[in-house]
Amino acid sequence: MGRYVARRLIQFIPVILGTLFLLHMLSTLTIQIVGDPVRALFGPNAPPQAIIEELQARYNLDDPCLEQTGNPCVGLFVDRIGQYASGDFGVNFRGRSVMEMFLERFPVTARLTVIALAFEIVVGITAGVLAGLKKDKLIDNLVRFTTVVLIAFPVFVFGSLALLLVGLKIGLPLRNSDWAPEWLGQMLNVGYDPDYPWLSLVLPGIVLGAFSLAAIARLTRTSLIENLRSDYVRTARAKGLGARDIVGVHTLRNSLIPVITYIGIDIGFLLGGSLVTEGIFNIPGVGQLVFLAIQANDAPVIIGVVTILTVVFLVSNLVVDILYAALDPRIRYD
Amino acid sequence: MTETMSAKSAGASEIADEGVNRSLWGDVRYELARKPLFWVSLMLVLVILTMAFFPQLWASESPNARGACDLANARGKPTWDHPFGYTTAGCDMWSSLVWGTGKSVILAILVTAGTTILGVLLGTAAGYYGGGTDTIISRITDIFFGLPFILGALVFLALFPERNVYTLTLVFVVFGWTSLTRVMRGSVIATKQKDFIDAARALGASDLFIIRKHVIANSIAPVIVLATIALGTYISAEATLTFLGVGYQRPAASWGLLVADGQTLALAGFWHLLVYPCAFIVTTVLAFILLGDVLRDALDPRNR
Amino acid sequence: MSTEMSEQNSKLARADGDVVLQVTDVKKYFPVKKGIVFQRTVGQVQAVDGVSLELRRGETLGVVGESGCGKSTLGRLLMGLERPTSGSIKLNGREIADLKGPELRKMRRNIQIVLQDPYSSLDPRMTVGDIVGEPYHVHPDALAGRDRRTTVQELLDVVGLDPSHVNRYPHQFSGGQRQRIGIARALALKPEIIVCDEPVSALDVSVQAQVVNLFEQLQEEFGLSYVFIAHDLSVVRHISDRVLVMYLGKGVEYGTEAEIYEHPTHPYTQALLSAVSVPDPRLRGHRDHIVLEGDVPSPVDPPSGCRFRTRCWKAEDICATDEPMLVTRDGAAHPSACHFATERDVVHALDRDLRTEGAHMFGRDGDSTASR
Amino acid sequence: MTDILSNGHHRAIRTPLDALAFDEDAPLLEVRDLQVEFHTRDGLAHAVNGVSFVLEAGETLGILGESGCGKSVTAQAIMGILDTPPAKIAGGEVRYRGVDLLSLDESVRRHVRANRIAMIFQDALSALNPVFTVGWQLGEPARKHSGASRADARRRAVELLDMVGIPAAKERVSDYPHQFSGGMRQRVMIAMALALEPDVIIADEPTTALDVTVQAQVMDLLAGLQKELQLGLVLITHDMGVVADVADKICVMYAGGAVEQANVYDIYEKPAHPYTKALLESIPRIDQKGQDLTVIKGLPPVLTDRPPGCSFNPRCQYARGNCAHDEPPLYDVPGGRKSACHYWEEVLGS
Repeated sequence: MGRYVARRLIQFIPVILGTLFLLHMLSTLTIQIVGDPVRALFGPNAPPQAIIEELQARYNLDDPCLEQTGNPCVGLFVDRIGQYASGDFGVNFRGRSVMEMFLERFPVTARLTVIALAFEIVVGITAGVLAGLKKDKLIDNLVRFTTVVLIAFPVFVFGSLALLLVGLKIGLPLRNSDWAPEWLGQMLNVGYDPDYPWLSLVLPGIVLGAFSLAAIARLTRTSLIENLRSDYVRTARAKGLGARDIVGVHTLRNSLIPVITYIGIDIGFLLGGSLVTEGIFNIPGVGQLVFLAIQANDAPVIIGVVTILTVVFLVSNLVVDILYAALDPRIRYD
Repeated sequence: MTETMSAKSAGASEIADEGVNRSLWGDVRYELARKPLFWVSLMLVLVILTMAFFPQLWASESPNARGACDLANARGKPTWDHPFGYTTAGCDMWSSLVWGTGKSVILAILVTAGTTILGVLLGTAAGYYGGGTDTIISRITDIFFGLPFILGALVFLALFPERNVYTLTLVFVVFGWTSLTRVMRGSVIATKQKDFIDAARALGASDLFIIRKHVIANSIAPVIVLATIALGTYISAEATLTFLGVGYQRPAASWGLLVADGQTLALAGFWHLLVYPCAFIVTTVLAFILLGDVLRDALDPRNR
Repeated sequence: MSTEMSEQNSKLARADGDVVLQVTDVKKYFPVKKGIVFQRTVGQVQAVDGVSLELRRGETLGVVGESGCGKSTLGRLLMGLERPTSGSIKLNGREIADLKGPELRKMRRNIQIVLQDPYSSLDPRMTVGDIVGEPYHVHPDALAGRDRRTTVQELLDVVGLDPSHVNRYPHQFSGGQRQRIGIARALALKPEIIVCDEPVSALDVSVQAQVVNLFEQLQEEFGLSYVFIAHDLSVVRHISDRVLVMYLGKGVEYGTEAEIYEHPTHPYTQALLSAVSVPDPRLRGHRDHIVLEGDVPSPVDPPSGCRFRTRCWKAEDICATDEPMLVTRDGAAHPSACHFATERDVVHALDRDLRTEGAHMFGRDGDSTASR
Repeated sequence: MTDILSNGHHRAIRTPLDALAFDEDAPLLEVRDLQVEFHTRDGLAHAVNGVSFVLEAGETLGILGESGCGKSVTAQAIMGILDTPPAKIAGGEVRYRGVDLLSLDESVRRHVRANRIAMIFQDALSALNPVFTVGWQLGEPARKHSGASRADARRRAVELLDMVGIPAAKERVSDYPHQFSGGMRQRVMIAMALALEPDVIIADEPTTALDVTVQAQVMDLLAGLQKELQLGLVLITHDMGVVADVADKICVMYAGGAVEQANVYDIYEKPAHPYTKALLESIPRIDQKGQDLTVIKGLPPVLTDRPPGCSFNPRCQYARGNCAHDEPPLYDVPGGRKSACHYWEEVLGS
């Protein structure tokens, strides 16, 4: 196991450097093609050249290689990696550190993601197991139908409808009523309430996790059905084990292996989805920061935050990979 | 039925399967034809495609036509004459949605075509040749995979001052080719291990001949399934990015923009501004996902 | 006994044919790569390590051994599917190991292959006609286009399939019939040699004989030479004129079918043959019974000297230091790679005048379990 | 070894088995007219069509047949591990010491498995769970059926590995299945079957996936244990050599039915069914050269579409007119044998 972790850690370095370089190269290329974002910020009423140059210097946009379309600007990338390593992910157009803004808002996003993950894992796996055990029965058809429909709902569609139908039509009367408990109303809140840092994120969390819930349920179902057909389940039955041991011990762990892999990919999806969810529910998280930056055309913030989120994604994928090895001995003794 | 063939000198009794002479694709067609879900999703997809390419068949008047919209009707609620109501710009909601179909669907088709071509080429090269070719392609795939789709697309679209179907397609293809490449690579590796590839090599067939005649035909099935489903998810992704403000720009009538418009106003009671565009998006995505699902079931050899 | 002798004589007569395939000291090493970011070679799987053999016209050469002994790699080398690390493979006197492009393709018309798995050796998306006709697509000069269809139908008839089934797909046929399709494809270019890699091991017992007989019949009809690679020693004996026994990438014993089966001298051959059961319960407990200990060592790090010494009951110090060559030693009639090669009959009952009542004894009294 | 097996504390725990009236004088295992059907897309398949046999302690019964003849389904039906649906046991009895297992409730029946009747599968790599250690899987029956503690179960696992000749059992007990070689894995399978000291072992092609020399090792081990523990062994295989080496009596199956049953010496000496006879003549022997292989023409029938009458008749050289419509019963043949052929006398005499 130790050797596997070490190997995985060493493999991680080129991937993260490669991904950051890709991000750098594509953004450089875009700037080279469409012109730098400082000018775009001001639009037609351009300020004096001196101010532009000062701003360009502040955002690292004064490098001459940015004028040469196709130049990968390796020097600039090396500088950037050095800055990233010291926690410097640039400043916004008003001069605030992106890292600072990120850290300020990250706890909210982290809570939202945890709620979404917990929801999708618990409900998704349960639904998948039920459907897999009762293949082609009513519950299976129900799960299959619901999940296909859920997958068809983009997060913003689901979020907008949830906000309208649940947050407003059900949640609001509950919060205004005398009889409903406070927590119930908060759970169905239309926005974030700092007094209820977890409860008020439940509805957005469910919205965020809905797509992946469907994917996890389907994956669990398929892999459970496949494992139930496997030879070692037949062996377990020949050993005289009961249904609980056969499903709970012998098949579940094997069936969860692909689900774990999916969760790794899913974290990237959740981070992207949090932009939409936080925008819709007006939650002061990292996603909203990007949401607002898009509207303000604040490119350095977008690039900075996406860079940090990418690092977060890659690191959580690493953790998932190690977890995967813990579940599957064939991987760790490779 | 497969085991009941006759052979002259082997002398097996001739058993009645004459006329049953289906190829594997023939089997797939037969499987599909028996499934009502296939017909439902296929019909939906056909309706959507005609809306995308011939919107005038479904709504005679384009909302872009002169005088088609009247601000006086803005946010007008559904009536008998206009059961879908009016948009915030005062256009008929139904024709806006129908004429907006093309924006989403054509983009999704272009992106799917682009990613499929790239995925098949790169995946085949990596899977068939292996070794250094595979290492390079796989590592590049890993690196692109390290950038989540929405986040990656967002950065570049935010930098583009002008976003149209071409720039969107480009960005989508750049961030979307990896999954199809991975699937194709895996599928090609599985096919390559089949003995008939060795048999063809033993005949002296060239790599290109083998790839053309054997490898692609036998590896493409999972790619077709995934591409069908991906088509749906690209529609969803376009709408999401447009909703976030980095997709299509006004005054284009795209579904994502209509939802963005409707989202705040729905809270104020104009529910039709939100629900109808949402219904169009969800139905379209659902149609492609269902079709992909049915195809997967039919193509999966384990189900035979 | 006398029939045996005459059998042998007829074989020897056949074995005088000219050599069509000559393999000399051929080796195939596969690199073992390890590495976290960059892969480097840390060792080599010595899949085939210095094998020599000869195949004469109209003769069948059996290659036997257990999984991992390198017999399939040897087959792939003969087919040009793998390039040898070193050594020479001569087809009709021409070196094929370094042929390229059009010359290599031309060579392949002379040597064809029949593969083990009747399910994966035929492209499921092609009709039988396309599969059997594929050789003519690859070698357009072999046959004019207009003759192809009739030729394909003739080939199907030759292997015992209904020629009217050209438009059917492989999944509509049974395992044995699919194997016949594979044989028809191999025959299409009128090769001199067919390499058969476990051609009947995936087939059911009652179908196996059909295919084995077909091979024999085709050999007679077209004067084919076979390299017959298999793990089923009984089938190999039935079909082969000459046999090579392989262990861990090396040929350990080489001789005529009678020499190998009736007079084996290498301990591994003896163990292998004694492990094969004979479908005759009266022989129970009356045959020499050698049980080897342990497993086959890894081909990445094979034992020094004689590769079989770690499981051999005869091993002495010299076996660890000196590698026994595959040569004919004093007192033996054929090559054997053992320092202590001595004959031992392991396929027949020990007491020739086997009494029927003795057969009812339970267990295996004749055991001489190998020990180190 | 016997020492290990006789520490009877595992059986001290009360199980639903104690309530069953096992008759120690009844045959160890008796199968009577077993019928198994499968519902498939192409129709109803009679996978097992009236198989009967008796097995006594210390006896080895070989069930011989080609793939698809129903021999594995028979084994799984006896064990009660068929997937139902699609399979359905349509009739017959499976009696263990006089008790009809088919009439038992699943909750009781599951205790019969492993405790009394255990099974060994062909492909040990896929029959063992890849994500648990071998020791954990070996100890599982003891933990679940006898309430052994984890430590006891592990100790038991080491004993079992020792018993089947796995070197360094103490260390290897915490290895995973993929770390064992093919032969060693099959030994683990055998150890697992023996975990609860059953009386009957059903081995389904236990050596088919192995190399010849390893095959010999495993068969030796199995035969040795069978003799030593006086087990009833049902050996299912297509290999006529293996059966000839170890079986006491043989049941030949074709297309779901038992076509011939006899003592091992009689059946090889003088088969009384054309199928058995043809099989024996169609395989090459290692101790002979130059015999012509008899070809059995054609293919075994598809189980959903069996020919009327005798299912072997389209391939049979003895077939007459009535074979195509009269299904032959299992005729009694002198010497306590049985043959499902109308013309068994002719076959026997030829």
